Amino acid sequence: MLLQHLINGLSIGSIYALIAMGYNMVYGILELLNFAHGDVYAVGCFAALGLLTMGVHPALAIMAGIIVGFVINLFVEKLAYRPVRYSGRVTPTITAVGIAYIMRNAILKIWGPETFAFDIGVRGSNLQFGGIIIGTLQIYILLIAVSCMIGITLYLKKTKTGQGIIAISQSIPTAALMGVPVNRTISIVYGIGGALGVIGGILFCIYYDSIFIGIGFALGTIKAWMASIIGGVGSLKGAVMGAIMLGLMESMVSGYVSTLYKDAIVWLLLIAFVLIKPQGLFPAQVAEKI
Amino acid sequence: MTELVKTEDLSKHFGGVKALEAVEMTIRESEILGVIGPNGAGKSTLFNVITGFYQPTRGKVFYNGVEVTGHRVDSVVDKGLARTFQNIRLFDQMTVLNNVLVGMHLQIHPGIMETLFRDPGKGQKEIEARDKCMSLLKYFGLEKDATLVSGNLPYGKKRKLEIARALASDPKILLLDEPSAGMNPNETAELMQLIDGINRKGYTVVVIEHNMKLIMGISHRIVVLNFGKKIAEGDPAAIQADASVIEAYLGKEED
Amino acid sequence: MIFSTQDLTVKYGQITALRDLSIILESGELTTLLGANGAGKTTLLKTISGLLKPTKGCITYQGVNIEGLQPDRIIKMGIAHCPEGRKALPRQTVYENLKMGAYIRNDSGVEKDIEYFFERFPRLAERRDQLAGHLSGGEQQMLVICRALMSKPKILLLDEPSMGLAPLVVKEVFEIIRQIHEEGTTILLVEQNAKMALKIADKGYILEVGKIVAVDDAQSLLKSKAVQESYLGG
Amino acid sequence: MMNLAANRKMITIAAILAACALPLVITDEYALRVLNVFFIYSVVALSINLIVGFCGQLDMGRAAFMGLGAYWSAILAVRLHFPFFVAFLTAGIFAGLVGAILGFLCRKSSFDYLTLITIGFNVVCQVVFLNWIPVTNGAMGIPKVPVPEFFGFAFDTNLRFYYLALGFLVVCYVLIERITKSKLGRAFEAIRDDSIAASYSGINIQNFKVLNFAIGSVFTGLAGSLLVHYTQYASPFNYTLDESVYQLQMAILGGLGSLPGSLLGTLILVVAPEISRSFYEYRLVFVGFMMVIMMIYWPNGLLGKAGVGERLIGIMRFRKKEPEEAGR
Repeated sequence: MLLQHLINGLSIGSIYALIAMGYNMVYGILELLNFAHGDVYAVGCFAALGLLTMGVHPALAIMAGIIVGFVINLFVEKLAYRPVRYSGRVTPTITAVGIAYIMRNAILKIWGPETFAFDIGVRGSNLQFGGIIIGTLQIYILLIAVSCMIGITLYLKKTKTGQGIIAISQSIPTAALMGVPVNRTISIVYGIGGALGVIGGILFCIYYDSIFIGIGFALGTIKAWMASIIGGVGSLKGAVMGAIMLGLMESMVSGYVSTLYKDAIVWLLLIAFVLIKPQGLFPAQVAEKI
Repeated sequence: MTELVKTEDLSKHFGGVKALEAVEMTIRESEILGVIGPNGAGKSTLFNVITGFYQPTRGKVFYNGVEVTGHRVDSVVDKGLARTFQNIRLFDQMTVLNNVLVGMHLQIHPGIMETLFRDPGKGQKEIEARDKCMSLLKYFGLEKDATLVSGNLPYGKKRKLEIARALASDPKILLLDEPSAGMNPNETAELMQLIDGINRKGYTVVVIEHNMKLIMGISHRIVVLNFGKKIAEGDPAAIQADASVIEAYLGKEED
Repeated sequence: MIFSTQDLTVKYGQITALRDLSIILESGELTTLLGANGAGKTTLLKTISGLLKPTKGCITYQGVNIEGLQPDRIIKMGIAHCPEGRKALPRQTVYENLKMGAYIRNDSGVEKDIEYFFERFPRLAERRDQLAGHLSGGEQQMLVICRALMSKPKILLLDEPSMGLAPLVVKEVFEIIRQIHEEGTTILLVEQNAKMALKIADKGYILEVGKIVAVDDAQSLLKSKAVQESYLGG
Repeated sequence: MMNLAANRKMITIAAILAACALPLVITDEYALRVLNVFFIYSVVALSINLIVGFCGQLDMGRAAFMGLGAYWSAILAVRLHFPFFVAFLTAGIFAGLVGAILGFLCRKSSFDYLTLITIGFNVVCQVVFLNWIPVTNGAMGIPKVPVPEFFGFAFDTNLRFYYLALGFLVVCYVLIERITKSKLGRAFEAIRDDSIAASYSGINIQNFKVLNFAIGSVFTGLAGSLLVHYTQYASPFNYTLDESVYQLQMAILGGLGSLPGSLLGTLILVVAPEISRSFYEYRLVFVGFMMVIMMIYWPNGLLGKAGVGERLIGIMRFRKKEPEEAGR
């Protein structure tokens, strides 16, 4: 039974990891508490749903959804975040809250609050080992999540733009002096963050066979935050580790304690966590200068 | 002379960087002590460790013989210390008067009754504090600006206000961190007079400075830091003649 | 004359950091900029490299006005700025830092140039795959200078390369600067270490509170009492 | 100076008198009801202003504290049959205590963590309200909460309640204003503007942050309690994160740091949905757009001091990047 929960936790955790990675890429670069992360990518997921119901091939629909997530985040950054980029902490955060509400209510206006089936026609079979059931779907999810993570890591490590992103996250002026086009690169980061979110979101929909408004904020942004609290805000490695731990924690809580209070208990655990380890497991070292 | 502050083997390392290494120094009552050294010599770090903002890696800090190593900043401040900052740190959205009143934080004890049941600013303690702050502002020539938002003041006045705020807590020791940064020679001359005047009122003053005219002109005693270590200590004349100091500033004379 | 500023004024909010500043750099010369803290030296470099926008005045480089351009445009034109305070990118390796220096280049010679610097500074080669944040101060400074050179600049702006370095390391860094100068790069050097700077410079400007108070060839400045006074209070 | 202060007092008294006389003009029950709700929400907006505007702590979970006050009061009054004023006052104390505890947990946390935790706390409270059926009655909520009653006098009409709510607002406003203008308020503002300089002025930052959070929560809890006794129904769906965000916008619209601004912002956001059905339908979208547009072009709100928003920038500047640079 424990092993079963571990496996379930791992697959849901790896979905959270994708979402949290997208979130933390943006956070790492601008330290913006991005309230809108989930709601932006939810638009991408719903766009994919829209295309699916119109009979578009699932692969194309998902691709289109990812592109929508990319493009929307690109524009949101340019129109809403860039003007307040250097306005401290409160102002951009509130801007992000605003964006979240615009996006969420746009979805509500178009699709409404109902839960829709999200059927891409892939129904995995179940593999059984002893008493443990592993869905092939779970394996696919794990594979996709892992390959996305590897892809992003390679992108950051090996490409020029990737290195530019890492440079910007350390110091915008220094990166600018190297010739990194700051505005364009930050746009790209936002775009990637949105696209990663859509991938995570769609996997989520496939996993649960359904899609509803909550995949944005309640199941997206909040989980990304939780993962960041555990792992350390702004660290990619922390985000992935935190997300997987979160997945396991949730799976354990709903398996052994209570499904009803799952969210509440997880939050309480997190608050306790913050009390004990306020900077997360993989803190970014910052020395304040005065 | 009484030693107000004494450090023993004070060291602060950041990762592998030894910002301070085994510094032993004293601040004596009613002196003006200058602290000089090239950029990165550890002057500001010294201030930060003495005031509790950083925990020292090693060593101890004593105030009047009482150890305060590891105490929080506000409790160290409570021992009779106030400071200004290299990059001015005012409460930008508050009025000039309120900035100084915040400086008096530890002196005003209005009590809950006065806070909740008297008209704002009409309590006895509040009126006394206000009067004291206004006379302080007057001393600095800022009384006309009392109701302005401090963020809108010109640079020179900001510097003065920061000193006024520090003095409002009636400290025994006033630490000034590069007070003349960004000032022109006239303003610097004015500042020298001001520091001298403050010292004559009985305050002990510690000044970190790059401006040698200022430091040599007003200090009674100078401590020189380089690479986190104290390399010299003495009166201005002795420091000016000290070979290691000249080297630290102008670079070694090639032979 | 490869580069000049005319009547450059820069303000930070209400503070005027530079006031009607005009300087000229001759091709291949090493010019040094001296002055106390807060005199505006760093501000001038930041304005040239595009990090700050001037309120007034112009900057001319090879006959073109470049004031107000974004930093990535300016470095592409051949002006590299090596900022103060050893701004290595601490979470990237030495190799990655050097590669970042060549961000604007698309030619195939990048790897060769990195190897060239490694050969020239074996200390960096030894630390090739270490994070730059783990290097000592002197090594970081060396790295930052090399990184700036990786863009193959025509003009190199150096901001206090000796800041906070041990005397021996300072000597080493100045030796590097001298070599770069000899190879024909135009250099604008900001320094607190006045004597050392003047020794390797061709020309020096002295700044006080945003204004130029003296300009002369380096040898005459070195002999002048004024320099000594402005630094040690005479 | 004296003149201005005297005038201000006159204006305040005149405004209160006018508010007292207003029911002579407005006799419509519906309008009175809207005004009553406005008075109560004003206190919530004021408490948000005290926390976000004066102390720079971005609290996004105010509705949870309203809910705590409301449920406490409702349970005490309905199940345990306590008189109104006991339920009401202890609701404030309860919310304040929870606020103090939460503030204490976050006392060392950075800006981000505090914001996250207030959101998380809101989620936790909602789940508890909804699922702790033996106590909160779950999704059904707690109906038949008694109307406020003092010594046999029941505030059982909209008109009667009008004066109770108005009195409540006036008292809270005066208290909050006095706090903001005392040593306490100055300490809050000092922490907001520059916490390092504040600690060097002898302010114990952690304690004052906890205190700020606790005081704000007392007022929120009281407002929650009064509202639940007015509507006579505690519903778990009234204390969501959306509600918190809507309340936050009340304080932002009027201007963070301006107490009269909080009243104006609340008035607009309480009345607008009542006037226009479509505003109600799209209210969260409007709030979204308002937040974005205001933050970019108008960060100091309607009544904020000129330029305050611009300097809100100073609250917590990014330390690792210099804004003058590269930001252009």
